[in-house]
Amino acid sequence: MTQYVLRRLLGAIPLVLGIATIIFFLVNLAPGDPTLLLLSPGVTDEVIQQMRENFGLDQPVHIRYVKWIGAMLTGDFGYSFTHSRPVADVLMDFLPNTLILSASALLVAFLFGIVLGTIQAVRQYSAMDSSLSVVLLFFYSMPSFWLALMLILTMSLYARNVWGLPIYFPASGMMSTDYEFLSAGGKLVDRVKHLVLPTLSLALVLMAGIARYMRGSMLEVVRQDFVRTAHAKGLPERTVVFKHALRNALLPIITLVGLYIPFLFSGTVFIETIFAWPGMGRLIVEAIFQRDYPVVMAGAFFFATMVVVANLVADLLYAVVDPRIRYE
Amino acid sequence: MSDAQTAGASLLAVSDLRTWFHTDQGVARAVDGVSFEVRGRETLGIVGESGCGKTVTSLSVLGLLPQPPAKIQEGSSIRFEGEELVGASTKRMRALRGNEISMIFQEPMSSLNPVYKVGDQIGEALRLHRGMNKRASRAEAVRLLTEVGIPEPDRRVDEYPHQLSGGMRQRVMIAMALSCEPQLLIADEPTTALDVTIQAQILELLASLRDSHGMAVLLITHDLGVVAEVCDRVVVMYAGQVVETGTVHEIFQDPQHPYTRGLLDSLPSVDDPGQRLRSIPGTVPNPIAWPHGCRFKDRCSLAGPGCEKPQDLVELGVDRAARCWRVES
Amino acid sequence: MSRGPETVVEQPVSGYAASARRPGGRGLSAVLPGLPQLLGGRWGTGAMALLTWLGMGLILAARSDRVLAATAGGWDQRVALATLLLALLASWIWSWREVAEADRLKTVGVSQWDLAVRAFSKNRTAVAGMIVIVGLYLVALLTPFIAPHDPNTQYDLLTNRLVGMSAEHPLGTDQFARDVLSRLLYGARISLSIGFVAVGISVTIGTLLGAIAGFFGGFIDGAIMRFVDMVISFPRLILLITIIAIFEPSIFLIITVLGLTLWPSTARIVRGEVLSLREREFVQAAEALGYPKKRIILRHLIPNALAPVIVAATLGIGNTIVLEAGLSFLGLGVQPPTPSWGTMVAAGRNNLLGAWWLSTFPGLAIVFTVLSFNLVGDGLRDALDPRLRS
Amino acid sequence: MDMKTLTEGRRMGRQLLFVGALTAMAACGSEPVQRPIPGVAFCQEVLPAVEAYVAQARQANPVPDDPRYGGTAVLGSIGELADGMNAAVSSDYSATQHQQFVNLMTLIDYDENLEPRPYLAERVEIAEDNTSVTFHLRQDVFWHDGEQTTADDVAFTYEVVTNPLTAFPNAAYWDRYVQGSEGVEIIDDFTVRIHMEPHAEFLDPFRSLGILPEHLLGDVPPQELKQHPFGTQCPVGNGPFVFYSHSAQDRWVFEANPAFPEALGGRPFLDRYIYRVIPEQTTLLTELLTQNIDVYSGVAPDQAQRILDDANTELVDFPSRQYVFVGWNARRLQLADPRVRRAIAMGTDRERIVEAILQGYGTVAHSSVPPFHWAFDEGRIETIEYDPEEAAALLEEAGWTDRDGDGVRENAEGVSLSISVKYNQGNQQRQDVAEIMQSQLADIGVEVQPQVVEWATLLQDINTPELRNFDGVVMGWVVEFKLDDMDLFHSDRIDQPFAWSGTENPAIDRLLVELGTAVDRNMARELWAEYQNVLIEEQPYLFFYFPSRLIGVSSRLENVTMDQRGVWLSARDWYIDPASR
Repeated sequence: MTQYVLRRLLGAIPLVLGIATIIFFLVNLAPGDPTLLLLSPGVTDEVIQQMRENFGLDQPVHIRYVKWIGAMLTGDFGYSFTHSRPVADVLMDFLPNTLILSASALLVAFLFGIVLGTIQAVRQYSAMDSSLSVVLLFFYSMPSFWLALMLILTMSLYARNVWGLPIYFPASGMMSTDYEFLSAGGKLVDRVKHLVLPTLSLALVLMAGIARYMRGSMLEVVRQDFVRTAHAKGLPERTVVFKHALRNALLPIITLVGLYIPFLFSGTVFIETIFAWPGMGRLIVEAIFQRDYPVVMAGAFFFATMVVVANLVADLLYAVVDPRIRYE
Repeated sequence: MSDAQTAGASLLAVSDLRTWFHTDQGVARAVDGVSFEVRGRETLGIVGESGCGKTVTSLSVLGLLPQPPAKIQEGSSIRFEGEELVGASTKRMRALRGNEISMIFQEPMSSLNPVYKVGDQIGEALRLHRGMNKRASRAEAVRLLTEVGIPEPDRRVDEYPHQLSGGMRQRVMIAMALSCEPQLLIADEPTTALDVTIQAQILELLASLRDSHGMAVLLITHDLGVVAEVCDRVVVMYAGQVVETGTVHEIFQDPQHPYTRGLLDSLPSVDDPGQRLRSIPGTVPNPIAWPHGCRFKDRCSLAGPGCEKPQDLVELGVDRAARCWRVES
Repeated sequence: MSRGPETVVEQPVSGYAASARRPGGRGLSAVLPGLPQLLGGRWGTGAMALLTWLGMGLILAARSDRVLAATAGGWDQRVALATLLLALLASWIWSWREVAEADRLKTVGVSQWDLAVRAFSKNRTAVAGMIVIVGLYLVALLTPFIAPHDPNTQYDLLTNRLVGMSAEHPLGTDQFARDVLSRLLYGARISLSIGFVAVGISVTIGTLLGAIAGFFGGFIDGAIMRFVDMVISFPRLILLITIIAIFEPSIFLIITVLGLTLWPSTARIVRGEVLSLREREFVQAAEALGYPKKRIILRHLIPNALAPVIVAATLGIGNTIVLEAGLSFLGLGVQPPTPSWGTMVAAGRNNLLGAWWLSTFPGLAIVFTVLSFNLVGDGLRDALDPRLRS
Repeated sequence: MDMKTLTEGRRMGRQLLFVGALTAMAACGSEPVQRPIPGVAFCQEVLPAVEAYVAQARQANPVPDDPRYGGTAVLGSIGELADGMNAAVSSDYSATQHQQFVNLMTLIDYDENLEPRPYLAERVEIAEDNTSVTFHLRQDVFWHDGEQTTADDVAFTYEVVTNPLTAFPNAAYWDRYVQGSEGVEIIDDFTVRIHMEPHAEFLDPFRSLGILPEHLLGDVPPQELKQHPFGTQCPVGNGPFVFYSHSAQDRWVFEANPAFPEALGGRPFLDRYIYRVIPEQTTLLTELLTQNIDVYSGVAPDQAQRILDDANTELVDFPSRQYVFVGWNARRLQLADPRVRRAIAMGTDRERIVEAILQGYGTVAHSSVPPFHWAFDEGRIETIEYDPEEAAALLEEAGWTDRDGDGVRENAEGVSLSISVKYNQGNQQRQDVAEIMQSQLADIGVEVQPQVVEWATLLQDINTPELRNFDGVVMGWVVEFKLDDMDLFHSDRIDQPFAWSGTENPAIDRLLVELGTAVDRNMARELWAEYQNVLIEEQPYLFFYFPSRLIGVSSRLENVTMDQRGVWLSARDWYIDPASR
């Protein structure tokens, strides 16, 4: 098994390097230059030149590329122009926030997606099946940033000011301003309260996709002979569906994890902007706009690795769940 | 071959069973008025070409057909030990399945859940019907695996279905079916998917287990060779109806219905190897629109004016009948 | 041994044909095409024909001046005129022919597509989605007649800015005092075309590469699949933003970039299908008959692999529209003043608390369009995939 | 501290925020919570000293029992404080204000009528011949790590800011001063003299420059100042608020400086002040209306009404020091003739635009001199008013008539008067300006094509002397109180990055030089009036408007005074109404 994992990782290195290289030249070719953004009237050429030197922008592109790849292999992603900090530190600040948000979104999406998909499959062509699929597709068809804004209006602003509901959710940020003074329990509740709206904005969109895959997969499994054997054994419908059929139907769903990581990444950019969530999505998009090359490169590199790792994890999970698959 | 007479009261009595399928092309009357009995310790064979409704009959007994398309019509009756099963509560049916009546299927390759260990799947019925705990059901599973002739049962019990051969998987199915000592075992083409050598072993195993457990067997097959070897009595089905019943001896020696004769003629016989096999011309008609009168008339070499009107099942003796006007009672 | 009653019931041909044969059927169809089908229970196609007929009639009546002027107008008006006439003709002829030949339930030579169509029409929500889509494209094409105002004219800034719904402006006005309804109609053209063309590009590339990879296998398959992995794990947003930053954000740029980054998923689907199809006997038979490889791929493999591709395409159109809206959120959408739903939603988002209609109506337009595409895609998936048909 | 040790610092153990945040079983509430210390070596040394100083200062200066003390105020805005408190490299508007009024101190600041008044420097002496300024510092001001603020700090800050190696973006403010160490002379521990050539408003730069601690940054090579952790990770100031913590793109937390000099008002009322980065304006408004934040800085005009309607919020509006304009590239044929530029000005109804786009929260601009500025005198300038007929006549006179009847004027050679107006994507107001101009100027036969361009690309198009790839560009300048258009309009600097308009007007050149040296404000007012009239005549820019700065303030926050001097002007005096704490 470990031999297989090594082979996959080695195989992925050229892929990730390839992506990083493309992005490096793409971003560097983009017009505009970080120093330009910081200038104001009366600046002399000498000052501009000095600033470019400070950023190491005075060398030609290919030299900077070789230096960058060299440094990267030793884990040093260089310095961020806009954050004036080593990029590695910047990533360490932002990465956990995106992981928390993505993990909770994936969890909620997969949980509800699987349950709803199963219900739809078990009750195929019933009123429940079609109404559920319309509601799910309704959210699936919604731009995530619009859904986020609607959620803020309803579950944060109107809930408190207009409808006076007892529970309403903060519209932004990861924690309240008095977070440090809360008890341990209080801290957890506060974090979860801040997670609700952003997670919903991401999960509602993902859920429909997962539910649809699950429904299709369940429909296939429910028709197979061993399900009939389970019925012949006199097992109640609940056990047949949730024990025998569900586990088989879950197999293709797991590979979805690999598919959804890229979606999650682009989806979070909007959610992180609207909910003021200091995550990777926002970091990298702003870095592009400010031509903060080291951060863009590190972000792209991180993203590509994350996709490769997610796909690998999905395949390994497949082996864990399906005994028929063995990786030598 | 156990003697039919000492079998005692009828274990399973199916009378006038009609199971129809409501599809958007129309109503398919797959099983159209089938009646037969299975007595204790007896092996009844239902034989017929595929599409004659024999599998639907067996699934109707256990109520395993999905209700929206399939529907058991009013007036059908399936009595098990005198208790009417048509319309019985799902709870009652569940208590019967795998416990009093269990079933094995044709495709061993796909009849076992690929993601669970063999031992778990066997033990499941025991845990459900006998309330055994995990450890006890596992021990019983190992015993059952030995009884069905699987080598190294202690290792095999923890293996997954894909690690066993087709024959062994059928043995596991049998072990699973017998786990709760059922009174009736329904075997739907148990050997069709296996190659010949394994087929013989499985049939021999079925016969020995039937005698040692004293259970009745309802064997569904299209292979007359299997019927001859294992069954006491035979019911021949064609186009959703019973066309002939009788003991194995009567059917093989003195077939009354032209369709039964046709089936027997297409069997290669040992003592006349060179003879060309005669096959029955034509194909089974579409169940949505059964032909009028005798449903075999278009393929019957003795077809005549009498075949135009619907044929009744003519009594020829005790448990002996045929659905053809040419037959004299 | 009881004898089953041998009543043989005369099998009725499907109920529909009987009613259409009633004497008035033809006449009814001439006046109101689609009504006979509607009454006969085939409400899906019937409703579509009837709605088209009535819709076109309404336009002719209400906007006859513009219709007459269209002959002289720009290509925009001429396309609208052509659509109008075509729609009228199509619905009338279809209904007339359909009623006349009393379509008998085909039991002979039922092709896969007939089965699929029949299964699809059973799925109510999918048919509703189809009707909405056909309606949308008709509206998009007929916008020059329908739109109450010119999308870009800025009325008096002082009095008309951010005015709520009124008779004059049914959906209110935006921050430049332009009519939101007209911009929504003209915006439909942009959003729908972006979705359509981008998916067109990506599906074509995806199908071709997928089929080639699946069919030839070996080195070619390896190379293509590695390239697919590369493009899929490429942070698409970074690529989009950077490219759009290099060249100004125009519709064509967005369409090409979307098209060039969405094809890998289709390629993977097609490759999977082709791999399984290749093992099937009929492909080996074709090879045995000495067919050239190109012919096998185009004539045999791709048509059979089309089912999942169509499903992916319909879902793809929906996703592309949503993605375009996302780009506009970042300011990279279609260039103003041309209206697209995405830019309208993004532009209106700061006024959500005040002028809520600026974002809400285009947002709803996106949701219902994408929802219809997804419903149709879902319906197609169930209809085309034999295993899912119960 | 050279670059190598900095990278060493990075490898030391680092708190994993992720693990910490979610599962931290923090010390129970009672014990004072320790401030988080970033893993960088510099911060590891500095912050414990600050922690100790603050604790000791708390002991020494118990909180006066006045109900106004205590509580936390939260301010939300869309942008991060770029470069944080590092006054030597930062040019971000909000960051500079935090340096001036929150964490650091400036030598002087302005009173309501923009007259300099003492702050860190208690007395300012100006040499008769205006060739030097001497600052006498207060002796009761301490850095938050206990060190006393002395003349060395002022000298160090001045040298760093005027040293080209630092590449200080606003270096231009100091170009009339003697650069580097020669320009500064330490008289004694609390007196420092700066040498300069006589020029206008020479005190203004000292109003905006936060003084940096020499004992912490003294030996950092100037070119590494920008990357130094001091700015964003562990700033040590001497102002009313002590830096507590900062998580990038999220929030800055400051706590009251207990030892802030009594004479300057003493310890701030607030225990804590938090600056939160919230990029989306709808979210900002929601957070204000649901009282999760107390101040929403940078309200969009369309949102103003909501704040006025809400019972718990008030709207503060004051003219900002920013003006929005359309810069014309006179190098283009269509825009070379000033008459065309004046005609365009007449064809644009700026009053209506201010009324429609800014809901009236703004004043029409006629030149680069803000209306609140002492140099502005309404009566003395002939402004251009909206007059489409006159504009059309002027265009005819300049030779542009609509020859082919397509609604767009052409000149004799048939070149059509069609100009592109570029603006940066993501800025809603600048898009509004471009789109409205397109519609309004079409009426007088001038075709305007708005063109959205990504920010960095736009800067390259307009700043690169060889490129100048634009006709018109919608831009905005934030001006200090010392106005200096030298780099924008003076013809000798026509090839410098910011000479977008390519103006070559001898009158403007002469006036710019004179204005630069006019020390006395009364004499300067005359020159400014003449300059503004020439500017209006030349129209290098179509000056559009000075937008008002709109701030939403929760009614529970008291003592909030804001004006063109700044949003955080009275941060030291803000207090939370005790009833609603």
